Order: sequence, then structure tokens, then C-alpha cells
Amino acid sequence: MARMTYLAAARAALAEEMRRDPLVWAVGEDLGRGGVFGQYAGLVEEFGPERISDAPISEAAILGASVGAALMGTRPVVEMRFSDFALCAVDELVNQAAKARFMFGGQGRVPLVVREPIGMWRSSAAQHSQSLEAWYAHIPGLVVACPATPADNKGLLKSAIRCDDPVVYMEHKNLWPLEGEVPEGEHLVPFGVARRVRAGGDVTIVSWSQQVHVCAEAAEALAGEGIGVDLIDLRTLWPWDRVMVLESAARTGRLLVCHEAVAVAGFGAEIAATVAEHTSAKVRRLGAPRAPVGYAPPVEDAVRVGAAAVAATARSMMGR
Amino acid sequence: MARMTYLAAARAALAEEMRRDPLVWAVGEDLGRGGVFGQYAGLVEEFGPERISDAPISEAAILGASVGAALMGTRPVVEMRFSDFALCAVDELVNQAAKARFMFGGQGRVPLVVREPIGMWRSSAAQHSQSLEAWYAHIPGLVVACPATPADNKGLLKSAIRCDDPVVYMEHKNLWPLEGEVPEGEHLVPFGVARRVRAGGDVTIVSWSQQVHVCAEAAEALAGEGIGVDLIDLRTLWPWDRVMVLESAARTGRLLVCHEAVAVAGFGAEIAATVAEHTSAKVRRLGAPRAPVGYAPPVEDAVRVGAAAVAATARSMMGR
Amino acid sequence: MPPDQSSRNFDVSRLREQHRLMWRIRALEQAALRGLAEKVVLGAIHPSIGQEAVAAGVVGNLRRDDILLSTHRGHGHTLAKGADSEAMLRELLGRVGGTCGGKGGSMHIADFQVGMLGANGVVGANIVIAAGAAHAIKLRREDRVVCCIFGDGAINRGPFLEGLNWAAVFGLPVLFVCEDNGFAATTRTASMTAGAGPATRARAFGIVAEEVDGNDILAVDAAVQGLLAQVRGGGGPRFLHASTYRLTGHTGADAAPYRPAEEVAARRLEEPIGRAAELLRGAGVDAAALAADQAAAEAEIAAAYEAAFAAPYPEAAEAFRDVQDVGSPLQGAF
Amino acid sequence: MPPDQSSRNFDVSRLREQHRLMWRIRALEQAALRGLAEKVVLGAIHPSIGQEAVAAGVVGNLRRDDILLSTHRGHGHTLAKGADSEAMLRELLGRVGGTCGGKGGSMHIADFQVGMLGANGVVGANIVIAAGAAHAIKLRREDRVVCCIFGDGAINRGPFLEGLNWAAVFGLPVLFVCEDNGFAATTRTASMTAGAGPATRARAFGIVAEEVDGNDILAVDAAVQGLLAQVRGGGGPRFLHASTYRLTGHTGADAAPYRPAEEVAARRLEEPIGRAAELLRGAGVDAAALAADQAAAEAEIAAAYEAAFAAPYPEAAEAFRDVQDVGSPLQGAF
Ligand SMILES: Cc1ncc(C[n+]2csc(CCOP(=O)(O)OP(=O)(O)O)c2C)c(N)n1
Ligand SMILES: Cc1ncc(C[n+]2csc(CCOP(=O)(O)OP(=O)(O)O)c2C)c(N)n1
Ligand SMILES: [Mg+2]
Ligand SMILES: [Mg+2]
Repeated sequence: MARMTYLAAARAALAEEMRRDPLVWAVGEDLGRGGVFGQYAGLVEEFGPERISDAPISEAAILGASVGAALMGTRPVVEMRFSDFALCAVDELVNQAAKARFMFGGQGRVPLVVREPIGMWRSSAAQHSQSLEAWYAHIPGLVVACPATPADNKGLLKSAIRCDDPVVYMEHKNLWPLEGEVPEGEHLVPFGVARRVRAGGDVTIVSWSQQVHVCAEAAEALAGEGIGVDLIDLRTLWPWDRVMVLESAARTGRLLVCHEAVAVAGFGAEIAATVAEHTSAKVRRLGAPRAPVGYAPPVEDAVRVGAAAVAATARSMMGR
Repeated sequence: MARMTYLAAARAALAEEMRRDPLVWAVGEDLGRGGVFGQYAGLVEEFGPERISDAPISEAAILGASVGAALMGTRPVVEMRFSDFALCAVDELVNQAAKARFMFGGQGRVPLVVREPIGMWRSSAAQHSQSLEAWYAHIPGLVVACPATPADNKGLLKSAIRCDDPVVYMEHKNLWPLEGEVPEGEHLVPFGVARRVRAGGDVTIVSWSQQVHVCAEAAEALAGEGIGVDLIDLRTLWPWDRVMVLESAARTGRLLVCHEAVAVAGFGAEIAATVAEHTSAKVRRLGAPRAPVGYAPPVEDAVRVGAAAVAATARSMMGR
Repeated sequence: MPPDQSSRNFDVSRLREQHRLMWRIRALEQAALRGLAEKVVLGAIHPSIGQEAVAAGVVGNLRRDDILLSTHRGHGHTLAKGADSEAMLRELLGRVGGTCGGKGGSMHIADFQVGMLGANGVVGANIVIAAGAAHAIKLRREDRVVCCIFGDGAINRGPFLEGLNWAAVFGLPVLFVCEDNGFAATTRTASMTAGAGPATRARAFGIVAEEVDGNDILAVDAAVQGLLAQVRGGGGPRFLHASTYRLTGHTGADAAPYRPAEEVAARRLEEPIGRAAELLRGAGVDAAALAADQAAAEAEIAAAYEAAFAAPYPEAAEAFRDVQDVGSPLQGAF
Repeated sequence: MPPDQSSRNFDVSRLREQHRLMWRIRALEQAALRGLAEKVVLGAIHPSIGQEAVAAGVVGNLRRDDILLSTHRGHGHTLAKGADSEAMLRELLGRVGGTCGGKGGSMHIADFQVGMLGANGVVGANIVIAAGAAHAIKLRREDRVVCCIFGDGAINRGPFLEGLNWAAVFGLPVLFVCEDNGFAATTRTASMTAGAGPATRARAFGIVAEEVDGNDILAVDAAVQGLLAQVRGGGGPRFLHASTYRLTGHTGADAAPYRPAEEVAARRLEEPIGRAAELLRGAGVDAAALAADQAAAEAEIAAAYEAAFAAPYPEAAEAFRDVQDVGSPLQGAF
């Protein structure tokens, strides 16, 4: 175990995988100077500019070229900088990367990791704050990972790089400086296995990415009131851990799904609907209003789902 | 009333709106020769090539230019040909069209209609068959319409053209030849008001677009077995008619949502989750497997949600 | 107006092979159109009838381990790359044993065994993918090259810019070929394309570009040989603009009423197989030999078509195979 | 190395105005950086310090009813178009009375009243929007024009191709300006850009393009006047490539360690305000007058900053206003 940040954990994961497998390479704008958040700092010095490759501002080519390079047996790690800019390369991801293996009858694979930092980050406004994980969960062929902790940002990124499917890998911009214990060396977190953040018998709360920490804060407060929260960090949205979620919701009889993304048609709907289909648990969702993210702090904060709202909803589900 | 096809109804709607408002114009590839399905046939003769404008194969420019033209007070109707190709212009739709009004503090509007024909059409395979309506329902700022009948394809398209918000207008390719009665002249279908296709007291079925017809077939069969289906055609996914759906589900105690799109993170999840949150109705969803659409007929058919599956699910919800 | 052929020097046996290949391509597409008319082929077919010299002249110069990326109008390219005609027809008919197991169809035909990495249903999308395939070749220090063929309409899509710039910046081994048949679906491409054309655009990225009569197999062959040698020599990307004409409609279902019959009739006189035959006749190959080329091609394709027609459809369970390793496609469905 | 200025002819009062405008831009951005350092400005700031001659020389030539589309580095353009400095600073500080009511911030600054249709957080996205604004002008038979400014990095995005082709095909009244500061964030743009540069790319679309020293306000002014006259005359799109240098980091938070201090020092000698001042001194304007220009600009901006700082934040309910007419943003949330 070593104490390190979410950012450093991802960097370590990438460096380890690049040492292990010479076919792994990373490409994106500014990578040679460490990338926009410093996630790649120092890597070009170790691996050289071919494997830590700069790119023109050509998102369609960054992603599209990586599809070609993946079909040819290399394992590109693609940096999209902000998930918002990945919207400049949706054909390449959804029509090409996700479908190639199926369309071609299994002749090829697209082992590609698309890093798309998500989420609100103070005053980044409408085009630098989105969380569109629900979109990719809807697309056959894609894997979707949303790490919430440094340890997971190491273990999931390593799994993503070794995966033969295209993985949309969504780190939360606010989490870069978060510190935590991270296992050294070979630490692989499998896809589709959720993490029980804390155990409790009254309300199941399911979340992912930075919102897990908001929910943990709420759970702490609720514990003080005698409400036991079974808090589940989903880690990956596709595949997602139905077994843990259904077991927990059936046991507590109450499911609250909570995410930073817009509530309407968010991935919370999938979880709530699944639980409603398969258990008799009460279900509730918490997500952002259906509004773009604004710049001024009060406007931005108005669309955040805070710990108070989480706790209040859990309380009301308990009839309090 | 006149009997006409779904295709002709849309053409009539566009022609009427273009006659009414000189600021309405249409742009897309091949429009001067009627468009890829003939939806624009004859219009260039009446309105000339400036208002029924051809375009280069430049989806980003078709959509992006229309954002600029809309901000400048014209009302573009944009043809994307297949909704799949709209994935080449997602930044323009999601980061620009949908957010401009909000980001700029209300200084401008983007009165834009984006026509995106959706759905499976015999052997069109993975890149010409998608139904991604759930994506756009998730994006603040967008309206999403999915007409199922000729009358609605007139009334909703006219409303879309008059709307000051950007509207993603999804016609189903299989419905082009469908005939029905269409009110002549001023026929406006408001957004967010669903259509009760048939009334019944046992199971609420919610659907939209071509899948409505599949559900109607199932409802007919179920009626013969004494199961009364309250069949609701949602018509628009944003806004969507929560009032009609919640009332019906509360009354029947059973909600089945059914769509052609992939089930996972489809818009059915939003409806099922909402109903589960607000009523004690049983909920079930039916949608496609999470697989790309294949070319060979049996492979394609394997991901269709047929009337038999709808009826079987309804029966099982009735305990039969 | 085709140039005077009488004084041209060429390798007769090479041209004879190309003549055979062009006939095989034409026969295959005629079979596909027949399948369409008889509702045996159910998806769209985009024939390249009249454009065969591009397929034969460009792709015929690739090694088996070279990589090809093509378009919706890619039957000719695919056959020229070495795909089996029966496997191709099985794919077009959506049958077991198709190159993609019947799951792709005409617009997604691919044969990785012969380096054919896929047609594409999205215009222009293959350009960036091709750049990336070449990128992988460079990273792996391999000596093969990539060839990417696209239409004249594709040069108006953003990926054209991004892919060409990418290939030039990274000095990648790729030959870009713009197969210009004058049309983008029903639209005369020139009406929607600004500037002096594809080669000029390519040169704006510092890419050496040549222009050629794409119905003249000798010219295409010679240009491609020269350009490919430069690409193989590590010179980075090269570009070829080959002008041709689409003798059919955009798809098998398009009667193409938007262009005068006289135009088509005039262009038919310049179609590449006839021109190749004329050259061969001039070099002493007799009419019977040429007719035999056609007959052999048609026999091959007829047999392939019958076999494809007789083959079964894939089973429904194929719908859920090769989606992805992680997660079940059936979770949450039905 | 700036050219010898002594023999140049120019309109002194015009240059004096430009000198004042450039100082206003610089003062505004210095205030924004101060706000950033003091954590009063919370979002990213992309300063254009050192690039003011492009804003003043290009945008100063637009009419109020002309339309401007800009980038993330758009403060100078916006001020030059006539936006109020206080309203701009209120926007940067996220306050009531900001040009966008505090909802857009620096990267989405816009002032429709003066024809400024928006900065953009997505590189290159403004190019197609600009083409469309010009399309509307043409459809409406208006006589105004559109000016679209973007960086050197933007010419590697697909919308550059699609927007330029579009404008040329439809013959639209738009002046494209590539404000080339040598960098795309931390990357030297030249390292990721193939070919002979922006003007060559524009010419490949048949668009007349000029190249100019973007730190020479007289040169920019003259080039823009010429090009704009052609655009206004119905000649279709025109293109200007203006070379300048970004004296600061990419954002206020970027110390730009990736370039040598000597390089920056050398380029600082060529910054445009000093060059304009030198010309004015040569034309007899005294140092005091020039200092007064600076002082007036700084005073204006200081007052604007104080007023912006004193202004309240918008209320939380603004989060749900101006989303759209149809459907409530709160439905299903919380
Ligand atoms: C991005 C995209 N836009 C539109 C289409 C529809 N489409 C299919 S083929 C075609 C014409 C393509 O023209 P060109 O590139 O010249 O190729 P050709 O068909 O002439 O071989 C169009 C518009 C598409 N498949 N993809
Ligand atoms: C599509 C997209 N990709 C990446 C970014 C991140 N980004 C913001 S500014 C910038 C550099 C832009 O360079 P240039 O166009 O030269 O403009 P400059 O910043 O030099 O004014 C980058 C890469 C973005 N905003 N949008
Ligand atoms: Mg063509
Ligand atoms: Mg720059």
C-alpha cells in the first residue's frame, strides 16, 4: 500500500501497463507536457514521444486513428481531455469502435481505452462540466468505468488497458487531488463488481464517481440518526453489479440511486427500474436538474446534488 | 381529413410551414432531388434551392451552420438522413445548439429542427439502424419528438418548426409508407401530451414511434383474452406526459414500457423509474438486447421486440 | 474522350490479369444486383460498375499483408484485395460463411485475413481509421502499408482533414485514394465542393498528390506503383485522385433520373473494361481470349452465387455473439 | 524583428484609437488575471496579452451590426466589438449584469446587442456556426458580414474544413481570421500541423487568403479593410492569417515552462502596443498622451472591476431560467 492521489494512481497504472506491454501507448493533446491535469507528467521521459504521443486538436482523428491502431493490435489509451470534447468524436466511438467487432463477425477487436474526465469543476460552465456516462452505458460494445477512489483509479485503469473491449474511462476532475491508500504493483479491479463503501440495513444507496463521497457524507450523518446506509459504489456502469444491488435493495427494502449527471434518462433510471422490476423495494433517484451547468457559483451549485439532499431523501424514505 | 402516408404528412407539414413563414428553410444532402427517402420530393420546385438547400457531406457543418443560422433568426430544418450520421455532429447539437440559449444568458434562441430518421429497416445493419432517443432526452435544452402516425408526423413537425427550442425530430424509417387520416391545414400537436391509443383497465403499456404499432397488435391479442390494455403513445420524450402515464399506471397497477431501442439505459428506464417512484404499480420494461443490429434477417430479428413478447410480458404481469 | 492508345507500352500479361480481375468485380456486382432485384440481397447495394479500374489498379498493387480500408462502395476493392467471391456473396446474402458471418452485409464487408479492414457505412470515417492503422504499423516497425479508398463526397467531411493532417504529421505509411465518380448519392459533388479538388486539398497538408484518369487501368497502375514505392520507402503519406464515373445509380434501387441518359451513354464509352480490352486487342490478344476472361469470371461468380444462395442464414444466437467480452448483451433485455 | 517603421504612412488619429483600444484590452485581461490570482474569478482565463493588434485591427473594422464569433481567448475581440467592459468583468466574475448574466463566464462570453455571438469552449466549433450566421444573412438578403476568429490549433479540427467549404460553396459573407499565436495550449502548433499553413489550407477551398504580421496593427488594419471590402462586395468568404505570440501561458494558471524565457523575452520586444506607440511617437504624439491612453484604459477597467466585484451573484434560480421553453428543468430532479 502507498498513499497517493487519484491522479498519481492513474499515472502509476498507465506506467505499469506500459512497462508490461510494449503495445500500450497513449495519445492526446499536450501529453508530452504531462496532459491538461498532469496525469501524464514524467511519462514521456520514460517512454518517449512515440508511446506518449502528442496529438493535433483533432478529436475525431485521435479517436478514429486509435480505432485503426487498436484493430491492428496495439492498445491505445486515448486522452479526450474533457468528456465534453469527446462529443467531437462520437461517430468514431459509437459507430466504429463499439461496433467493429460485431459488424465484422468477430474478425477484429478494438482494445481501446478512452479517458474522458467528467463532472463539475468550479466554474467550468456548460461545455466543460458534463457527465454523460448514461450515454455510453446505452451503447452495445462499450464498457463504462467511473472510478471514485485512488485505489480504483489504479485497479480499474489497469483492467481497462488489458480489456479487449473499448472502455470509456471516466475520471472525475474534482477527484484528481484526492488521496488514499493504493495497493502497489499488480492491482486489478474487475469490471462489474461493485464496492460496498459501508454496510447498513435501512437504505441502499447506489452511486459512483465523485458522488460516492457525497453519499458517504450523507451516510455518516444518517448513521448518527440511527439510519443504516448500505452504500454501494458501482465502479463500472457496464457491466454493473446487479447482484450486489438487488441483494441489498431486497434486504433494506429501499433503494436510492444518486448521481451528479442529469436525472432524466440518467443511469440512475436504469438501476431504479431494474430494482423495481425485480424487488419490492421502494425506489428513489437523485440527479441534477435538466439544465446546463452555469458559471456563477450559485448557479452551478444549484444543480449539484449535495449531501443534505441525499440525507433528506433517505430520511423521507424512512418515513422521517 | 385526408388519407396520406407518414412521409407525405411530414412533407405537407414542412411545405405549409414554409409557406407560412419565409424564415423556415431546409438543408441537407440530396434535398434538391427529394432527399434520401423522398420526404422532400417536389419542394425545391416550389421553394427554390435556397430554401430547400443541398449540402455537402458535412454533418458537422450542416448542424453547426444551422445553429448559427438559427441564432440569426432563421428557422432551419436540418436533415440528418439517418440518425446514425447525426453522430458526426454531436458537439454541434449537444454543446452548441442545446446550450447556447442558457450559456449566453438568454440572449439568443436556437429554433432548429433536426430530423433524424431512426430505427431498424430491413438489413440496414449496425450503422443504419440505431434508435438513440434516450440520449437526447438526457440533454438539457433539447426537445425530443418520436411520431408514430401520419397525423402526428404532421402535427408534431409543425409544432417543432414553430418551437423556439432545438428539437430532435425522430421519424421511423419503417413508417414512411404507413397510411392514415391526417387533418388538413392547421394541425398542431402540442409537445408533452401523449395519445391514448386504446383504453383499458388491466395493464398500461407505454411506447412510441414504430413500436406503438407492435404494442397495438399485442393489445388486440390481449383484448381477445380479456386483458384490457391502456396503450399510450408518448409522442414526445421531452417533455413527456407524466400525468397521463402516472394516472394510468396508478389505475391499472401495471406498467409495461416498450421500445425498439436498447433496453439498458433506454428511455423506458426513465418511465419505469418514475412510475416506481410515484405509484405502487408493478413495472416492467421491454427493449432490445445490448447488441449492435446485425445484417442477416435472423440476426436482425433477434433484437426486435415483437408483439408476442409484449403480449407474453403483459400476461405474466397479470399472473397468467 | 480516351487518349489514343496505340502507342502505349505495357506488360500484356499484367493487363490481362487486370482485365480478368475487372470482369470478376463486374460479375460479382451484377450478381449482387440480381440478388437485390430478386429480393435475395436485402440490404442496400452500392455498385461500382464502371469504376473497376480503380479497384484493380490500386488494390492490385497491394501486398496481401498490406492493409485496405474501403467504403460503402467497396466490393471491387475487397475482391481485388483477395477476398473470396463466394464468401463475399454469402455476406451480401447474409449467410453463414460470409466474410463477416452475415452480420455486416455489403456496407461492412471486411476480410481481415487478406488485410481488408472493412468497408464503412459512414462516409469519411475510414480515413482516420486508416491513419491509425498506419500509425500502428509505424509503432510496430512493420514494413507494410495502408491504402485508404474513399469517394469524392468524403473530402467534404472533417475526418478528411483530420486524417490527412494526422498521417502527414506522423509521417505514416498510407496511400489515400479519392475515387471520384462525380457523384455523392444524387448530388453532383462539384456543386457542393469548393476549390480546385481533392489533390489540391491534399497538397495543402504537404502531401504529394497525383491525378489520374481512373478509367485508364494503365495510368492508375503506373501512378499507384510510383506512389506506393514512395510510401514503402518511408516517405510518409501519398495521395491519388482518380477520376471515374458511376455507371449505375447510387444504390441498386436508384434509377438516377437526375442525370441525362446521354451523359451516361457518353461515359459508358469510356468504361474501363472496354478500354483495357481495346489495349489488349491492340497488343494481339484475340477476342476469344478476352471473351473467355469474361466467361470465366461470370462462371466463377455464378457458382459462388449459387453456393451462397444455398447456404443457410446464421442462427439467431449470432445476434449476441462477438458483441463484447464484458457483460451479457441479454442482461435487462426482453 | 519588426520592420523599420519610419517611412510608413498612416492615419494618426485612427492609430491613436487603436492604441487606446489595445490598452483597454490589456487592462481588462490584467484585471481578469488579478481576479484569478485573488480567487475572485473562478473559471479559467485565457489571456490574449500580446495579441491585442488582432482584436483591434480585425474587429475594429466591423460595423456594430456585423457579427462576430470568437474563441475561449476572446476578451479582446469582445471588447473591440463594443461590449461594455463592466458587463464583461461582471461576466468573468460571475455576477448579475454580466453579458450572459454570469451564466457563461469567460469561455462563453457573448453580447448579442453588439453582434458578438459568442466565445466558444470547443476549439473550432465557432467556424461552422459562423458559416451558418453568414448563411442566414444571405438568406435574409442583409448587407452585414460575419467575422470568425479562431486559433492556429483550430485548423486541425474537422469543422475548419467543413466550415470553409460551406462558406465557399454558398458564397457567404464571412471573414475567417486565424489568430496564430504559435501555441495550442502547451503544444507548439507547428509540431502537429502539416503543410504550408492556414492560408494554404484556405486557398485549397478557393478562398482568397492573406498573411499578415499580427503584431503590426497597421498591417492588420489594412489587410482587413481590403478583405472586408471584398466580402461586403459579395465576393464570398475571405481568409486572414495573422501571426502573433502569446506572451502569457495558455491560461492564467499556466506558467508555460515549456518554452525558454529568452524566446518570450525576444517576442516581448515585438508586442503590438509598444510598436503602435513607437509609430505614434514617430508621428509626433508625445509620451504623455500615450501614457494618458494607458492610464485612461486602466482607470476605466479598475472602475469596472470594482463595480463588478461589488455586484451580487445571480440567484440560484437562474440555474433553471433560459434552459428552454418546453418542459420544466426541475421535473424528475432532486
Ligand atoms: C457521414 C455520412 N453522411 C451521409 C451518408 C449517406 N451517404 C452514403 S453514400 C453517400 C455518397 C457518398 O459519396 P462519395 O463519397 O462520393 O462516394 P460514392 O458513393 O460516390 O462512392 C452518402 C451521402 C453516410 N453514409 N455517411
Ligand atoms: C475540441 C476541443 N479540443 C480541445 C480543447 C482544449 N483546448 C482549449 S484551448 C486549446 C488550444 C487551442 O489552440 P488555438 O486554437 O491555437 O487557440 P489559442 O488557445 O492559442 O488561442 C485546447 C487544446 C477544446 N477546448 N476543444
Ligand atoms: Mg462519389
Ligand atoms: Mg494558438
